[in-house]
Amino acid sequence: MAGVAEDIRRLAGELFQAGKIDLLIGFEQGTGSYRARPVFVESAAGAEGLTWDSTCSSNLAVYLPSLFRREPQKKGAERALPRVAVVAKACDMRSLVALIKEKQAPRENLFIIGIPCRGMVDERKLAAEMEKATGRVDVTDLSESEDSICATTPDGRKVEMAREPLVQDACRECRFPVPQGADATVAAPSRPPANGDDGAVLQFSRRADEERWKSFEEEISRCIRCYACRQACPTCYCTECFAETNRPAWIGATAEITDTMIFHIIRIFHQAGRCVECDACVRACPMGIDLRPFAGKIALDVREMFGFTPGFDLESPPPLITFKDDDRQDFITEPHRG
Amino acid sequence: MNEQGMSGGWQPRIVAFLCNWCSYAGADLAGVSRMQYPPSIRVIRVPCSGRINPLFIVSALQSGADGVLVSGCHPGDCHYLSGNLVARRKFALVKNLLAHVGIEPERVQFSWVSASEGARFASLVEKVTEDARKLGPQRKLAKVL
Amino acid sequence: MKNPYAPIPVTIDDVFIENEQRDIKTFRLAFDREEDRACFAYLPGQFAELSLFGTGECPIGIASSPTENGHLLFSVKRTGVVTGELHASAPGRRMGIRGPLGHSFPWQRMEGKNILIVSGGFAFTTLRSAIVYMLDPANRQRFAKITTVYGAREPGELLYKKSIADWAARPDIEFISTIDRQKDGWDGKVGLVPNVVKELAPSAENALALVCGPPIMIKFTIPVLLELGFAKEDIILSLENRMKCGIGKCGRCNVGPVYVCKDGPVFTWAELEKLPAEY
Amino acid sequence: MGMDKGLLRRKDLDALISAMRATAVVYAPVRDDRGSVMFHEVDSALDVRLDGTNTLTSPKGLFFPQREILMRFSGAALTNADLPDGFFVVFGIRPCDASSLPWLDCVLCGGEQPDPYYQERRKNALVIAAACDRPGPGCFCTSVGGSPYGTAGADVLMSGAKEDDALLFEAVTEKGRQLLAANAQLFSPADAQATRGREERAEAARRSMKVMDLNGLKDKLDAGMDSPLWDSLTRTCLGCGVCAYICPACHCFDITDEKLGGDGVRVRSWDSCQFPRFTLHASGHNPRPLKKARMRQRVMHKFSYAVETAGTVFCSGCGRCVRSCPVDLDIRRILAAFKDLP
Repeated sequence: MAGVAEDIRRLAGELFQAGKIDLLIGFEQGTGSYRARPVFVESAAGAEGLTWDSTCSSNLAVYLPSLFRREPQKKGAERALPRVAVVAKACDMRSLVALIKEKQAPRENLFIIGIPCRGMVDERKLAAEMEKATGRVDVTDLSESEDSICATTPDGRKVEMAREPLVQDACRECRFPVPQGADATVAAPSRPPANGDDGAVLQFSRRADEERWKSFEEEISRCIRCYACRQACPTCYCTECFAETNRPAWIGATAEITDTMIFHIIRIFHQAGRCVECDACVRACPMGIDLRPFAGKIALDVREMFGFTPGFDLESPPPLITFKDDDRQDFITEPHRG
Repeated sequence: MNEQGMSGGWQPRIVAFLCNWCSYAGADLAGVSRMQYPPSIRVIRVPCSGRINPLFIVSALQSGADGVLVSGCHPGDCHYLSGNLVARRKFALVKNLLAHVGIEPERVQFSWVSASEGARFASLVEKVTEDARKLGPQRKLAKVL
Repeated sequence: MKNPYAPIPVTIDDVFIENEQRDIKTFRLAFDREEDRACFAYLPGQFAELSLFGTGECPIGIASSPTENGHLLFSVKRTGVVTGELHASAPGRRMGIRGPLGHSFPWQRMEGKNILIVSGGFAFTTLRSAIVYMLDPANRQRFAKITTVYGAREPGELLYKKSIADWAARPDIEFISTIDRQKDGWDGKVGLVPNVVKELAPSAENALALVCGPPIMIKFTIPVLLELGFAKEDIILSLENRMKCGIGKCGRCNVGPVYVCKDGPVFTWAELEKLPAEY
Repeated sequence: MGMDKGLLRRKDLDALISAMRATAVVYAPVRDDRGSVMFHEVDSALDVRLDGTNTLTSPKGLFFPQREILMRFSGAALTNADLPDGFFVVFGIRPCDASSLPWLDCVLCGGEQPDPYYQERRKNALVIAAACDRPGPGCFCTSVGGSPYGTAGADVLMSGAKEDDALLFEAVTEKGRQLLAANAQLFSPADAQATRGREERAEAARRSMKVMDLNGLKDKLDAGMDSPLWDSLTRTCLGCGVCAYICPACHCFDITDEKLGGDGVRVRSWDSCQFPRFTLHASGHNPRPLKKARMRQRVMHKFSYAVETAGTVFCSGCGRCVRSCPVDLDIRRILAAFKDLP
């Protein structure tokens, strides 16, 4: 991984020195050792602090729409749009494509540094593992080799853990671990792609109706309406969200259970044809709500019903603004004629 | 909405979103033709089934509807050419997503009714009402203040 | 224990359309209970939360004067959800108010002083209250000269037209209304408020200035007043910010360490100048 | 008359909880099936988790619920919601969280118009703090005037004793003394050894934490209102409400009406200064339109405005916002950056 970080720093330095970019969004060492911190770099010197490891899980595409949002500007004093480099795993890359497709970021202003991905470490799994091993979760240093992660505790103890079980569930189900369409791709190992056969959604959907409802209700009852899921999602960029408008006030403003359920159902629905299953929403949730079995449904259905997988091509129309004459309609109610 | 029907027992309450050009006219025809169908229904007229926002549907459920019916022109007959066909994709996803999280599929139903299908409309209301009656009051998304 | 969130029941008594655009209406509210009327002791400059059950609340300056016994006036511009609903309300509608809230204009400091009132557009409401209060026979001798400059974009946007005409004709107040651009049928002054103040050049001697208006008017009026010799402490302004509780708890109307609701809405320029411009 | 301190054998904890449950609902940290520790009602000591890290969310919701109905109306007829009644015990709250309660008191009970709902809950509650022997990652209470063995906001402070076979209960308030006296049969006198052990533990816990020197921070913050640091340090902020909602000291709220047919409620609910709508005027004007202004508000409120209005910072250093921020913004970095300004 050290080599990957080195390559990113070198590439970033070159881009700044060549005057090709104004800004680079990447990762730096976080305060804790559990996750790397997103960082905005504006110079070759700043690029020295860039890092890459198995905790670079954030989807950095989330920062783009606001960088390119057109504010009202005085004539003659129009602000030039920034040229931005983004460090992107395969899922981030797909989010970038989704954003470009939706005109939230001009492709020509982006320099995408693609990083093939072995799957990122789930900090909750890591914490649980550490607690099991040492009784507490503190880690002062994290190092990694090909198949293992080694954590150091404040009192100097080293805990060696197998890497694969620590990988985020989303990554374990990832079908596209190698970014496609980047401007430069750093040489890095990637995980074998999953075949998409039996993920969280399918497992969930096999459960009985009432069991699914119970599970949904239980998960959502933890929600505190902090909107971290929405804010962390690259394709949730609306400046006015249905959950907060007051004319009309679609739902109440509080954490009342039906309001939060509707918030999540509709937010998930709004991701149809756009969700790349990066799991940013799940990671961001401070309450540990597992949205995957619900959120993943929309991606699965869009794929199965309309043959669309978001985040690859820029040309085809988004699935929900188009139709086919033979789109399925087996769900249409046919009343018994009297 | 009052939970008590005329007969005193619980009666399901159905919110129907009907497109202006076909389904609403179909409902009208059922009315002028004196066809019998349950009085459980509250109709909201929309310009086109393409106007249906899934929020309309879940809002109806949150407000206490026991069932929701959405109906537009038959494929090919849309007054705006393809509004119902684009909507069909949305409907398929909404139907699946709601069922996926455990809301009974019969609570939210989609159909096509043309302006000449008064009888189809009547039997559709009959079916949606009967389905809701079998399921009992909808409480999953209904807000209690 | 008194519940500070509980509104006092009132009924809309009468509604007046104030401007040509018809987006500002004055609501006259009558207390449903006599004891509430007796308890509602306020001074010009204070505000109240108007409360529509099922819709919400919004903070509005009190436009009536305590000397107008018995009812309250609120002039409301149709802007958001609550004001929209209010504008759709007819006399007889029952609603609530919470208040009086905030601090009034500094009436103790104003005693014996020449009072200059500068206002623009819709922000005149609490100044109407102040003028009516000062002109009340029981109060008039407590203040020296009263001068008012009140401007609007056009004549139809001036509030309280009937009162304005009365005041303009009275000897115990100098009342100048002005409009931004000449319009047919207007024989009064034409010019932006800060310019009119400059031209009028009221003496800063023993004087206090009350300034309420849109941000742009305030921005250009303050330098004029400073130039005329008004001390920063003697320029009194009234702020608006989004509010919910109105009693310094919900935490959204703060400007730096002060809350507009409980520490304001009335501030001196000397105080405001030190605060971040988050209003 | 009360009792100042006493030792409780671990195995008698259940008896104490049962005794308290005779007159009150007891809330304590409980680990749920997915491993997160949260305050829940308990009926025995079995579920109570006193070791390990702090609860996921702060227990402020026990006093100041996220959603609280203030009044109900039917047409134009209005009734106030009943004030909360019933005694409750918050058992095992961390000193950092307990120390936030006096700040909430200051805002919600202070001034001429106290908040009756919050005030009633405070009156009805007994707060038993559990001293913290293992400050977790992100904790920084000792940098903001707190201590892992602090007693602010608590009625009783409880700490481990006798190699953890016993718990030392020290009453902080009269309410606390009464609790100990009422259950005197469960307690044995705290001997010198236990008291000495307590000092050693407290010292060890304090020493385990790195202290940031934040002396003079307020002046630096006040002078740095327009500093470009606000921009550079908040650029990665996502603008969610995590930090405010899990914070034991954040107390800003919204009041909204909800209606079904002709009936409705007026609800008070948590709000966050990080949301653009928090300050958005109906006219469209927003006094804090940018996220740097919103994060500045959060930091200034806690570390400058509160010092001015309440004489204390409104941050207990519980570390939740550090641990739960999706982008690791880390408020300590912001504080340190301003502290380091010349």
